[in-house]
Amino acid sequence: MNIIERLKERFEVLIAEKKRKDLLIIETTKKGLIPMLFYLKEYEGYRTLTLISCVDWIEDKKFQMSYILWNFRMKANIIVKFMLDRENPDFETVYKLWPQAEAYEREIHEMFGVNFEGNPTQNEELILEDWDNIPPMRRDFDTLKYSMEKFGEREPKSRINIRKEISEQYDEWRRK
Amino acid sequence: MVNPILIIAITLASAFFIGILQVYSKLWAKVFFFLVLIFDFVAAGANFYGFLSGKITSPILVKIGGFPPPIGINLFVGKAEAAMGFLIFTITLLGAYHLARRGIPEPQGKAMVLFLLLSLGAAGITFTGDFFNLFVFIEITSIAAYGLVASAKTEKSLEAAFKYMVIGSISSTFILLGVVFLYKATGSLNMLDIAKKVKTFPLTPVFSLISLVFFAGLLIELEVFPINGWALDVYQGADPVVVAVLTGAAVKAFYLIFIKAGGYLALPSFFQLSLIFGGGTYLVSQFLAWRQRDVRRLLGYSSVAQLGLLILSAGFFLNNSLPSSSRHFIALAIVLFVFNHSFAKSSLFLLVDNVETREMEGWKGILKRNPLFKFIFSTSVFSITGVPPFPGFWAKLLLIFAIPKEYAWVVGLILLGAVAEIVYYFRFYRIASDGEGEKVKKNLASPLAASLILITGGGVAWSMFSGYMGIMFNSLIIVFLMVAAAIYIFGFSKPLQWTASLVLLGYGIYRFLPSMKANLHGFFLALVFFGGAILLFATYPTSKRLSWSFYPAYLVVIFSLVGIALSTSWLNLFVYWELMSWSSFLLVNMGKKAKRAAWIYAIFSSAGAYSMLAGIYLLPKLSISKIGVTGVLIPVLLITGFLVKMATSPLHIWARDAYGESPDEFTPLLSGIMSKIGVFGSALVFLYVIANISSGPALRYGLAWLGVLTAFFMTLLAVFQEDLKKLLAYSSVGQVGYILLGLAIATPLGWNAALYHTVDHFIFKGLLFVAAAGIIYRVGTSYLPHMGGLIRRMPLTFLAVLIAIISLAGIPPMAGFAGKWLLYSALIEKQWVFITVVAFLASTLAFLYCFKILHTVFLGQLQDENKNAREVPFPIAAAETILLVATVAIGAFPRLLLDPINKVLNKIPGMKNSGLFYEKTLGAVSKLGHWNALFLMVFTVGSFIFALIFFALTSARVREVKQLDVGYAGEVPRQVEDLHFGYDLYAHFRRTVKWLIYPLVSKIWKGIYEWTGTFAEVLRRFYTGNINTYAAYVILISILILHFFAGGK
Amino acid sequence: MGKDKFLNEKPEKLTYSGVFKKIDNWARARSLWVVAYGTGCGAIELRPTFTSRFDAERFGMRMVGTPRQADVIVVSGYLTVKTLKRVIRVYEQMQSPKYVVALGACPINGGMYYDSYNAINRLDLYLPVDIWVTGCMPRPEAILAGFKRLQELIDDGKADGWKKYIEALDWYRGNQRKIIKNWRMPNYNW
Amino acid sequence: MGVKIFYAFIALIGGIAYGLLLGGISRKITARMQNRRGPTVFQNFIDVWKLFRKKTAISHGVMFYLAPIFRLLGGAGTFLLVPIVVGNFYLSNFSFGGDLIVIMYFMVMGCLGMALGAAESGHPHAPIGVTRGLAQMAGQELPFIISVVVLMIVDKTTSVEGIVMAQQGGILHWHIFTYPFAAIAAFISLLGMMTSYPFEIVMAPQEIAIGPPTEFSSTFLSYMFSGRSVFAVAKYVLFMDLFLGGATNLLWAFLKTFLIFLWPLFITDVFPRFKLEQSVSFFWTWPTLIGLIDLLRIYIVR
Repeated sequence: MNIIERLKERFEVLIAEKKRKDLLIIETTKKGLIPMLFYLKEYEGYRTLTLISCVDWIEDKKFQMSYILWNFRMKANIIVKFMLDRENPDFETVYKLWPQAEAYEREIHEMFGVNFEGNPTQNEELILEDWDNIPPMRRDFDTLKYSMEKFGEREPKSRINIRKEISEQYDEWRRK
Repeated sequence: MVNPILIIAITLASAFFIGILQVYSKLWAKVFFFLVLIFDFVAAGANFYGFLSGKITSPILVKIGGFPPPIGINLFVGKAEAAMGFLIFTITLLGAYHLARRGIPEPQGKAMVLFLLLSLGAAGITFTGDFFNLFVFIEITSIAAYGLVASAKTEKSLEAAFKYMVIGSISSTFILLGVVFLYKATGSLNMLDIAKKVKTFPLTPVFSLISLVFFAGLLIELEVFPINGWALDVYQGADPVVVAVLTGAAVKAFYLIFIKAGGYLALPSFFQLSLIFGGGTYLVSQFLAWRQRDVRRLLGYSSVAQLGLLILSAGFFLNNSLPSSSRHFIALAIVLFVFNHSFAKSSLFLLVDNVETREMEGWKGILKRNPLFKFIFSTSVFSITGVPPFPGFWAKLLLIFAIPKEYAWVVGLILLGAVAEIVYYFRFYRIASDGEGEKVKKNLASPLAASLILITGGGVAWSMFSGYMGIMFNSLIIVFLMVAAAIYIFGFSKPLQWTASLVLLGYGIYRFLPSMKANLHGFFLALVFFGGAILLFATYPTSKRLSWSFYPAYLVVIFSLVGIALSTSWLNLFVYWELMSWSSFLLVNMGKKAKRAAWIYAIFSSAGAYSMLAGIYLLPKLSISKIGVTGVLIPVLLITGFLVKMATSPLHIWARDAYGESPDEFTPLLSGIMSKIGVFGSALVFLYVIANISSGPALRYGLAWLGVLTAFFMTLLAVFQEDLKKLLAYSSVGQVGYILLGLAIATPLGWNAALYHTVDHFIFKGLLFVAAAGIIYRVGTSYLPHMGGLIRRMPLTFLAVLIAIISLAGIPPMAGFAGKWLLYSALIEKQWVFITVVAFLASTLAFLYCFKILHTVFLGQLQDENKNAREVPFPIAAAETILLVATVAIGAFPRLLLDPINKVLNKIPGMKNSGLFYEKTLGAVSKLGHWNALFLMVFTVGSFIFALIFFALTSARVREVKQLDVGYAGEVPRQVEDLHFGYDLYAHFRRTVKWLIYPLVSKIWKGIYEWTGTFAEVLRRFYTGNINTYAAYVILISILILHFFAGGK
Repeated sequence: MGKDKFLNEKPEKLTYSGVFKKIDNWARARSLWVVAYGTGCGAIELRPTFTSRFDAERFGMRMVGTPRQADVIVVSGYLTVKTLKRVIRVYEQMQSPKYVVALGACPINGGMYYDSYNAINRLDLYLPVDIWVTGCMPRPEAILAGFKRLQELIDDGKADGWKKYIEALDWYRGNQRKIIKNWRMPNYNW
Repeated sequence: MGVKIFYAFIALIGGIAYGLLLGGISRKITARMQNRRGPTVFQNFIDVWKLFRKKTAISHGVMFYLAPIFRLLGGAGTFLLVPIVVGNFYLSNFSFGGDLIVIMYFMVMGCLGMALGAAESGHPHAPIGVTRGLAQMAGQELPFIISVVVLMIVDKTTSVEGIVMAQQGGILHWHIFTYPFAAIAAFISLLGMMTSYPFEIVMAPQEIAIGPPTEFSSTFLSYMFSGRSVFAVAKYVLFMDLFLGGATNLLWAFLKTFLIFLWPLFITDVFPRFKLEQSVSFFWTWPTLIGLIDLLRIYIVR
């Protein structure tokens, strides 16, 4: 009985695809994820959490969360993923299973706004200090517009112009 | 004069009358009981007073029934008997009063009857002049004792009573057998008659055997090792009040008859017998108590040990081959011992009665909440362990100095036992004074009376002692000591105490000014007085939180130091030394966490003092002057005592905690002056003893190594300390190591260095400790990582500490450099190459902790909790300023100090040419090099000011920034940031020298302690607690006694 | 920020005069100490500049580890908001006269990160830049050329960004505060 | 005395200049050894001038303010206490002020003063650097002490003049030849004293920025730079007096100190850095053992 069957026997497996000899992709549901991760860690030998990633499927109104695990003995990866409701992105932390998940989850919280219940540090700033907008990695965030508004125009007429413009602003300020 | 028969008859009659009276009225029975006891007390007292005042000149001889002595029974009351009778009834009265206050055990009547019978028996044993009568009284005493022991009605007491009964019967049998044989051999039962007959009687082995049978019985009653298992069970199991009376009165009566019979029967092997059994019991019991956890049993061991010492002394007392003067002293010692032990031990047992728990742990902190209890307890413990000025101390001194030199090993044995005694008694004391215990029942009248008697006895003993030993104690010092005690008794408010102490010290300076002559004594006297005054002055601001007894004890320390400095006799010095040690023990013990430290301090200083005492005992004469001795033992013994105070490695392990945990107000004295008095003593030893022995150079070389290794290792340990005072403690000990090195060089230059450093070390280390006291007062901690950045809060203290540290490190323009320069010049002149290298290295290592002090306390970041710290209070600041000015002044003009030292050295033969002369440009010139202190000071300060002005004029625009304005890796700071690097500054260096700072010495000492304890535990298995084995031991030992000691060997 | 732990005062305006002006400028130009602080990918190009191959030391330049002793800060590449805070702090902790060198395209106009939500587009708004070195990234040769130009400017007394910064501190601060919403630093980083 | 002070002042200026020049030379030599051109030999003068003429500086408190002065005083004082040319009125400076023991302790003053100033800056790197420096000093002092004790005992004097005088009479009387092991120990110890690689423990730019002087800027730093330079020269002169027979005139003094200056330089340029533990262990083993050979020799011969 291979691992897919064993998983199917125990959990709700939506898609199970064997991409390569050493890479298996499993899609499950939000409810079934953490038990499955636990099972994989404790019984199947996928003891290392390599990565947690998030993809914004804005059309489906979903976030696709992927957990990549690594079995050191068999030298094989497994990707467990599930779809998370985009409007209501609440999920639980796997911090208890893998302490290193803390940082991944913190980043995903910062970049996508996914809320990981139970993560002790997710509200601390990781990269974005004093962020003032919707999470930047969501696809409905217009990064160019934001950059223009906040950091100024990108395309000057020429290099001279921008210099001039700034010195004008500066002079104007001095006159005040 | 009261006829002793009245005492016995009335007590006997009323004993039975109480039994009847009890049926009718319990109250009246009680009243009657006390009336009888008071009568006995008064009667015995009257007799004793009669003997004392000389109204009664000849012994009272009471013929019962009018028969003349050899035929009829008679009582014989001499001086000793009268004293013993008085003692017995005093103790009995105290015990009875205590018992009545506490509640006499039911059935009351029987208890009172037995109590009366016990005292009556003891008195009878004392008074009787007839051997058979003696046996009768022994039986009365024993039976009363069995009953009283059983009266507690606990399982343990019943068992103890049963054992006591079995062993007591065996003992009685022996005694009766002895009496019967005696009668058979001499045809008489009267003691005096027998004594007279024995003198003309051929001392046949058979007769020896007969008296041995008698003595074997007595030895059983006197609880000698190893046949005293039953006695310990009695001590442990019985009612403490009963035990108090037993050990205080009954056993003492047995002891008296032991001496008397020894004298009458003139047993040839009596001396060996008492030496072996007394000495063995003494030593073994002292060690058996080492790990004892049960308080009562511990006191039991102590009692047995004291009895052993008494038996030992009896042997010497009755040894006719000794000169009569020393026998006289021993008699005095015995009197003092008996007096001391009876009252102290009874007082302790009566105290024990006030505390529920038997386990020593249960006594934790009991002294804290019960001041009166503490007073009594301390008095009794100090008295038993032989702390001056209690009688036990004088008794020990008298005994030791009366023992002739060929029995020096006995002195060693006594002192060894005394150290062991201090170890366990002060462990007990430490546990009792550590922490906050609960209040105890207050039934303290009797023990209080006992301890007051002890104190009075101590005073009397002191005057007796100085009279007998021909030692003149400086009466002025005694007066000062008494004033110090008066300050304690009157209990002024503490600022008033401070003022009084200062006034007293000032008056002392005024009175002793003529004594501050240009010699060693005067030199150290001046140091003690002026240094003590400055340090005392600095204690004012914190005086409110000090203990009541702080200032009295402080004064006692200072005036003992004065006494030491003025001593012209070694014995005199020793007495003051002990006084100083124990008063400083009290001071150390006042620290909050200092209990363990004080215990170790007590052990080390007493061991050192006893070593010194052994040395003094071996000296051919007692005056401090040139003494011709041979061999290395005497100087080593003598100097060990002084080295303990100087905390020279490997005797240093008391120092860290004693310095660190003692009250901040006392530590400057401990480091600045008390360690210097060790220097004084060592200097005396070097001067008068080591200088004259053939192995002197080798010894000096060894001591030089000791000094330099102390300096090296203590400096190394100081580097890794995280506590301000402990760091300074190690530093202090290390610096004193340099002084020892200077003394050991023993050239004029070396002594110059040593004496210079003595004063200089007082100045800078006194300053540092005073400043530490101020800082700790303001900051509330002595833990270095919790300080930092205090320079903005305490600029003056910083300046003072900075200068002191520069002086300590020996950086040129300050005073400390001169000491270093002199020392190295002396070393190179002496050509001790390796020592020179180590000394240099040690002083380099000192920079490490110097920086650590300055950095972790004053520099770096200010901690939030110290934000509101202020400059140290005025008196401390004033003391700092005085010492600061002294450092700078001596730094510029070292001749301020070197000239007096030269004057001192000129008085000493062999040190006349100090090897230093002064020149205008080169400054101080030795045979090797030169150093111009004034030039260096002017040059440094001048160029400094010049450079400063130039800098201020030319520098860029300087902005004073604040604490967190540091360029720390571009990180954006937060308010809570703690950037202070103050913990474990030398972690990297520690990894390098890990093998050098392995705590070898403390492990060795700890090992000695533990192994002795384990050995004692193994030895203790001897006491199986089984009556069969005890009985077997008794029989076996008796047979052995009979086998080995029979025959007129 | 806490008043007791930071010096919250503004710097004084400094006049630039004196008898030694010429010698000073000459010496300043020939002794440029660069604070070893890398903000972006350009930091990797800065190191080789000081190695044997390019040997910036022959112009008297050297790296120092602390802003207190540095004369030049090199903004080497893109600058995120988070890094900008640190750069401002480091710059303000340097002692005058001090110079700013901007490396690469990103400090000029955002470079390839022009549309990034986090990288600034124009360094000029926040710090007074004395020399721009373009390129993505500029090679060490280009960096050296830039420094050479800086030396010329200093020699001529034209590299006076540090004075401008103090004069127009409020303007710069305004720009800085616009993007650093939560200003958790003292008013001026001493 | 006034003349003496004047000449001492001249000597001090000369000493600082010489020290700065030597620093420049060392940078140049290092650069050439690394196959690059390197700065001019006068680079240190430029640096000092630039620092000296900076417009602003910060101070963290009194000790911080005084630290550069202490540093300069320590360096200059040591320099002035060591006679450059023994017997020469003008060039023996203030050597009447004290003997070798005085000098050895005076040397510490500058370091201690600077350490205190650095510590007051409140920068954590500063005390780290200082404690490393002090620990390193404990390491390097041992071999130095051994060799100094050897010299003092064999020459039966503690004064530097005396030691120089004892070496007169030809090159083979120099202590470097008569007591080679002591000299080797001392010269290895010199590497530590100069805190150059492989004993660059105090500044350790890769670990703790530049250690103690992290917070010092501008004029402060220029003073410290000068103090450091003249202190280095003082050490060279001291070593010259102790081991190379002193100097009979100024030219010899330049030559000999230059030779001594080259020795740590060549070691520095080819070795990586020790950790502190390794450094102290090294000083307490090899140079110490080497020095002990001579110490034992005089111990036995005496």
